[in-house]
Amino acid sequence: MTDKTDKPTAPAGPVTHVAPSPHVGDRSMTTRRMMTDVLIALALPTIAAAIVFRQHLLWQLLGCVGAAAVTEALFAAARRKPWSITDGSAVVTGVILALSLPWSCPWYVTGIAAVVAVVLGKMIFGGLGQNIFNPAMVGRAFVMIGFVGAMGAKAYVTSDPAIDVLTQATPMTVWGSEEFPRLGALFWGNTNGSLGETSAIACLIGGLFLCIRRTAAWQIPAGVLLSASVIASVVDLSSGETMDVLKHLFGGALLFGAFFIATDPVTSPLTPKGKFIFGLGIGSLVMLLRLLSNYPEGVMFAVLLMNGLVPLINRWTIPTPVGGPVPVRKT
Amino acid sequence: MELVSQLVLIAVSAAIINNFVLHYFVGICPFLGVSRRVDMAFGMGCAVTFVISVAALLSWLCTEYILRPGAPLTSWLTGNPEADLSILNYIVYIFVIASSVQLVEMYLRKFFPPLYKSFGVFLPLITTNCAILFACLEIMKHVSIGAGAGAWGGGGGEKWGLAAAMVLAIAGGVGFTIAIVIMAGIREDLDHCDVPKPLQGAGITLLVAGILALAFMGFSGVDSNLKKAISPQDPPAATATTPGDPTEGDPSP
Amino acid sequence: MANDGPAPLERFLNGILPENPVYRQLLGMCPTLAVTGNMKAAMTMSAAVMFVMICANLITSSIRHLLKPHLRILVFVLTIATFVTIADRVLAAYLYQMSKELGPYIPLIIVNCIIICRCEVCASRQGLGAAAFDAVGQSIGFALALASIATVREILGAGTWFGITLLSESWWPVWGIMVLPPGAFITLGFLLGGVNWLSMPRGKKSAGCGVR
Amino acid sequence: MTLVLIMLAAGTMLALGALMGYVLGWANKAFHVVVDPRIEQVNEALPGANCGGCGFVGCGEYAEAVVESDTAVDLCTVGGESCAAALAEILGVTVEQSWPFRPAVHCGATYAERLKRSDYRGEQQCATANIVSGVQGCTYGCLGFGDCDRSCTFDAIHTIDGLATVDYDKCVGCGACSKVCPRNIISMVPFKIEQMVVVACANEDFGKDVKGVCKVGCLGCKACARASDLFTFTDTNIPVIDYDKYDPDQMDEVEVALAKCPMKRLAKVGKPSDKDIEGVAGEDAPGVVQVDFKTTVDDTEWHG
Amino acid sequence: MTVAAEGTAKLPAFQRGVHPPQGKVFSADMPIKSLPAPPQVFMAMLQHTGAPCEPTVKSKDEVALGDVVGDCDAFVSAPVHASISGTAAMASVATLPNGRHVRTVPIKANGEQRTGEAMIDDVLGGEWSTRGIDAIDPDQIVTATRDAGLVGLGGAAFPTHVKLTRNEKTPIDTLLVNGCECEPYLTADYRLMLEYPAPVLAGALLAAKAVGARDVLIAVEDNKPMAIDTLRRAVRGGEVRIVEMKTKYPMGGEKQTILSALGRRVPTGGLPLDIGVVVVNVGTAAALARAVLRGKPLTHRVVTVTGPGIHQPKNLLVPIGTPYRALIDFCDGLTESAGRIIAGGPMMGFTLANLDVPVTKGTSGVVVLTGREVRQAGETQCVRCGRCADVCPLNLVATKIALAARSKDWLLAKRYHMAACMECGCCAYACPAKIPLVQLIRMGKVQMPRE
Amino acid sequence: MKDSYLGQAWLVLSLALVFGAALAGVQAGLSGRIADNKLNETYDQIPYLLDLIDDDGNVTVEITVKIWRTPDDKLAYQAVDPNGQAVGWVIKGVGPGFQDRIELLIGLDPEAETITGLFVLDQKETPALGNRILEDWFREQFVGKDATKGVVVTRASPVAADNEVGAISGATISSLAVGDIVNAAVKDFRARKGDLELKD
Repeated sequence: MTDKTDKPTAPAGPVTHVAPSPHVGDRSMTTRRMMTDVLIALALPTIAAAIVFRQHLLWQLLGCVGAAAVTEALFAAARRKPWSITDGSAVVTGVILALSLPWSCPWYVTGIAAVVAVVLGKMIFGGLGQNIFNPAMVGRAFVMIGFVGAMGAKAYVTSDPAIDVLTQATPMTVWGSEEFPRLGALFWGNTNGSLGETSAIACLIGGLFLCIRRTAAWQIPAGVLLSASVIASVVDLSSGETMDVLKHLFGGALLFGAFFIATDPVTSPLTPKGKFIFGLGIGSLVMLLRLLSNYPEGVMFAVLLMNGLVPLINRWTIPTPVGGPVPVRKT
Repeated sequence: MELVSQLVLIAVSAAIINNFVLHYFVGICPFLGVSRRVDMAFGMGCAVTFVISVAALLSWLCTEYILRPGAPLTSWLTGNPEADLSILNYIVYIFVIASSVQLVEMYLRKFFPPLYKSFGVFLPLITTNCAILFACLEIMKHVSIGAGAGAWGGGGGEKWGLAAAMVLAIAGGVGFTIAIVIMAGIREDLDHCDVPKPLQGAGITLLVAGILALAFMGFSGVDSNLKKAISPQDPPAATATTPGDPTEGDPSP
Repeated sequence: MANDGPAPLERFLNGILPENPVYRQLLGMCPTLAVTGNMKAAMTMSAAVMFVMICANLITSSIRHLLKPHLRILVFVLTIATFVTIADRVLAAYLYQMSKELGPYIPLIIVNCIIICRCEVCASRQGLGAAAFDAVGQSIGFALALASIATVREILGAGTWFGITLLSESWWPVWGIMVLPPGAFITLGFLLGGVNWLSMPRGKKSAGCGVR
Repeated sequence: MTLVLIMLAAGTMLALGALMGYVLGWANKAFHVVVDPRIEQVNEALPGANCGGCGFVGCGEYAEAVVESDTAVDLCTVGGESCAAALAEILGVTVEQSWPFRPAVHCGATYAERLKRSDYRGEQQCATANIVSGVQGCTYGCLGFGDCDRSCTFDAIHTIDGLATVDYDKCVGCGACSKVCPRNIISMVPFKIEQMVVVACANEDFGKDVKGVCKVGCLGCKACARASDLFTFTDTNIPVIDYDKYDPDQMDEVEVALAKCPMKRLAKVGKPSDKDIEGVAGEDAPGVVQVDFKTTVDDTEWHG
Repeated sequence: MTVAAEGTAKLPAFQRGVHPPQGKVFSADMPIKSLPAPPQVFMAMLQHTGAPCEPTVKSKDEVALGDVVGDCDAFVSAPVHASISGTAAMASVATLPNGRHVRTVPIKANGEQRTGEAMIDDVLGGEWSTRGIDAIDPDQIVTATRDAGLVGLGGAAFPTHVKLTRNEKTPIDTLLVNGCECEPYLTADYRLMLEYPAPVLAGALLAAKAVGARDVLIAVEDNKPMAIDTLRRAVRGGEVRIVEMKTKYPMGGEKQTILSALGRRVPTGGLPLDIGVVVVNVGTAAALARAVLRGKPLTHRVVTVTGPGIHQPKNLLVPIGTPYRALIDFCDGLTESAGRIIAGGPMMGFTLANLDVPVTKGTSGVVVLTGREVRQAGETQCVRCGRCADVCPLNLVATKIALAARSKDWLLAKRYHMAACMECGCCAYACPAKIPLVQLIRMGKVQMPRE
Repeated sequence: MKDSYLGQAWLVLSLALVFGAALAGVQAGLSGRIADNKLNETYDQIPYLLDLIDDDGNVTVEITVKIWRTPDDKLAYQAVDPNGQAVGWVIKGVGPGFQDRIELLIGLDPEAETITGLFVLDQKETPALGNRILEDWFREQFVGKDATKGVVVTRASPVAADNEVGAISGATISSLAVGDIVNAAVKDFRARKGDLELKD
């Protein structure tokens, strides 16, 4: 259908390509950008941890990130799949894992946690975006159960007070006793605990940043905090204590978990409603485990348990299309 | 009240904390085989729960009246109050299970063909589902011998009545259903994931089960602490402590 | 179809790898996961399974012409349960600690799918010799599978093998998780993947390594 | 004491056995459902590949269909004749011999021979590329993203140089590739002899339009039709082969047509097994294979 | 009825949706010009939703402007008219931008062609008296519409007479004229409303008369204040209400327009008719006025040729069937940086590789984007962030549908209501992983086996 | 019809008969040994629990064991020396540990006022941590504690009070569980001692 009368401009012009619609995209948000956001938000708890734990933080951070990146690269090479550190997932996993470990974690435990996080938590499901469980929490749970000695309460405490908070027990292990730190210490982070969780204010600001950037869905932390505070209040009312709600919220890993661990988009539900249910579930489980289980803290288990339920939550929260469900076509 | 709290504890323990599948490894075959689709898994869970209840009822009756040492029927027949037929335990249980499964299967095939069709080949598998025999054995342990027989303190040895046996069976079945439905949900999602080829199918299912078992370990102690919460005065505590006290446990996430 | 089955020797070898009950047929998973925390328990279990399987196969094979379809399963479980009870009592009498450790998993051999499956598939259609060889092959395959898992779990989890210390606790931190339920699932998952991976290039059909 | 125990145990078992035996016996009768034992037999005779080539979800469903609803016994292409014969034996019907069907790709242009290819950005599948127009000039020809390749469970079709190419040694004729092709250019043709003639082009446009988009496309010159009445033209510019008329013993005319085709778009393809060939000696051919060369887009609702 | 007072308060927009960059500056100030008749046009026989037409002319037949060249007996169909005078050639098959094979009748121009101002005057200019509309018989309007080959000019190209035909079961109370033009870059409707409000209003009233609607609304997005002003001035004292809509994509989708303007939901799989509303595009309204009041068929339409990749963006009155090449050449051709030529808007349009395909009745614009505008980031793994669900105006979960389509899991696709998707492109626009969600869903809809 | 049903089942019936009898035979042959095993498990520990072993591992006092029981089947083993003098009691205590049940044997002096020994019969605590309750140093802490007051498990080290027992560092729950079980069992036993009657 060529026509000789055409001016030569168009055919001799630029090389165009074909592609499906839509032809414009929101360039402000990419998965890499999301990962960067998470890292920026994690910077605050990291800095807080650096202030409290000093060099211990550095070793855990290097160990986790390094081991995670190397493992991911090796696994990708073994499967002959492209891999790039710039997708950020190995780094995010490594940082979250490091921030959830005790400062004294021996090198082999750190390494095993990172390797397990990447292999068992992510790569066997097909890599980024396909895992069911939060990789960092899988790694942590593995060493938690596997090396209780290196991960249990005594791993946090030392009698050698080079860093003064390290002589205290972690808040959740001394729940209800005299040793429980003041709220102010919990708020600013001047307490013992896993590296990243001590400072409530750092977790709050970092988390709010994520929510405002919409990298994290606000429904998840909202659900977690709501259900946790409701349960804590009920327990308060029955016990007569009054500040327990704040202690529950600021103590332990609840804030860190709610804002940084539970909000991992890969392992949380798709729809806003599902996300809120997911958050409620985590909050309730955390309180259940804190109050009743043999473990003083339950964020890790709660997240893993709810991760397992995500496919079912997704299934139960399929939104109805505007205008109602698709009618069954008669033939 | 005592009975109610006992039943609650048995139920919570069997359904969640010491989940049949994830803690005792019973019922793994259907757990691997019938966990591809959520609806199918749920059906299987219901079938198991039903059969397990029937089997528990029958085996409790057999154990209580015939098999346990000093069972009334046996003693009366032999005139010996110590007569012990517990050697027949296993054979009787499996006999009961096999027949009742087969009966259910025939019944379903006749009267509910769609249900029968959707279970397909898995109904006969229930016969060989360890979960059911396991429930019977647990009941036997508590009925004929009594766990921790002869022990002092509140730590065990209570003989179970029919109610406890049934609660264990049903809760065990529910626990199985929970585990298999969660697994089916995950496996439906895994259909769209790029799982390494050697791990596809059973491999990844086992690994996911491993992670789930890890997660379920978080519940350890909920039963005994719940017991303390329900009846706080019961055993004298070695120290005045609250549940979340210093422990080998995990102080954070 | 009954006549042109594989030769007895082939049946024997089949059980060991090509039709390994655990890795290939995914049968008998409950004991595979439950008793592989250490080698002693695993091997005791294997021995018990072997005893029961051989006896059950022989009996089934010898009464194979008398079976009625609707009572077939009943006969199988009756036979198996009898031998399991015998094995259980013998263990309790002569290996009391082991029998305590294995707990309910010895009686659970009754519902071990391997045995019922072999009764169904092989023994009820074959002569005594074939059934015996099949039983031995399958139970050796089962034992090998259990041994492989138990080896990994015991060495990593306790630093020992058959109770003999291989890795001293002074420098080897034991992986407590390996002797707990998650360790069992994870070990078997990876071993299964490994076996599939090793046998992948040879057979095209291994692609669907799923459960039937 | 021991004797009493033994007696008691035996007695208990006897009672239990009698009870269960009786109940099951009764149930067997009372709940009896007539299940055709042949279903089981058919299932065993099928290869169990669950490839879906027969059009059913799996071998099990096909077995049921064969026994219960008079479905043809020769639909299993994987099991082939022996399987069909076995099924026929079970069902007591005589199997009607059928020709082995094998896929033929109605396009013969590699990337180099296709003109006006554009840089395509999007999901790299034929089915998706097909709904973006202009991936290449020819809107009929092979897209080369390998949907057929991926659909084949037998590793028998490969995309080489952007062209789907069948490996007839491995192909069992299950037809998955032909179903998956969004441009309908893979058809199942009956194999009468070792090498069948097919038209390796699907472009129905006028010769001059074809020339604009493909170096080797069929121009619709009708030279083949003039040489042999095997080739006919209907309302499109592409010859249709009437396999009814195809006679393996009288290939002279066809050879002439092949020689005369200016674009060499008449291709000999394939090689079914000797057994397949022998099996159909002297049978009637299954007929015309009319391929519907339209893209799946043509069936969709209009979009501006 | 006073108009100005009403509609000043903006109506609440539909939920979710996106805000892509507008890009309307390129051509918003370009008055509509007439494209000189090209040497050859290609009249596609299927330019509408429904049954394709059969050519009614043979090769070498002489046809005049407005002569029927293709027709079909089916109800849901519309005839095709020659857009220039000339000689018909042999019908051939063309592949339209949507990938569909369609028969076309080429017409070679001969003799004098009407063009330039005269053509614009004929199509849009002059007096459009709304007096006497009340006297027109509704059936007459429908017949005139059918004969003029009128289809929706907004994009979906649904035959207009089908919409206008009265149905006892579903009485229509509202006629909504859609002037939202939410697609970025496109300004054809905007220029039409700004320069020629009279035919739009006349068409609106005619359509309302045809369907028996009491309410007549013209919905315009608030990013076109001048068009709103012009229309308000034009309707002063009339019965037409101008409603100002929030600017949000896809406000122009009829389901979203109705939801935002009237608060009613069109049932999934249904039509606006089901809830008593008829929606026509402003271009359609103008063409309707022309068809009924002047008796002229649909032969020309306004097309925006715009984008950073075109030298001289313009709004053109184009004979339907003109090859795209002629439009682009008339706008001084592509710039060196041009990377993607799109028939339609950038959200829902189709790329063009072959510029020799013809403009159809549904073509609202040609947008030429450069490498800068088109997305460059490569596809990454879905991280299940749920953004696609956050922006879907229909409340669907695009990622699940798309991944189900990719792995051909039709059960899952159905569970997530794949068939309800209208392919507006919001999900793919928002997707941080740059997954071609819309393409996958379209593929799924095409491939899903129909029961 | 009835006959035919049972007739079909003749194989099951005869097998049931044979197997039932065979099993009973096995039971008859082995039950004594199994019962002995169970008893010996406890008996073997009695000298250790009652501190009747000298440094060379020899039993210093020849004892016989009397079994007492309450009407609700709680058992107590009383060790009696050749003179018929009671040497001490051994009782069993069971309770929840960190993971699963812990079964203990507790040795008491004849008046049940002092704990003379502790033995862990069965436990499934965390390896390398909770299962350190098996270690001698931990168990020996209980020896000599006043049974009337009950032990208190503490994390403080060294232990301050008489009746305090040092917990295993990092395994407080398991340690506490042991303490709880001991206290409960001892308290129960002391309260119900009067109900005991000698088993034949």
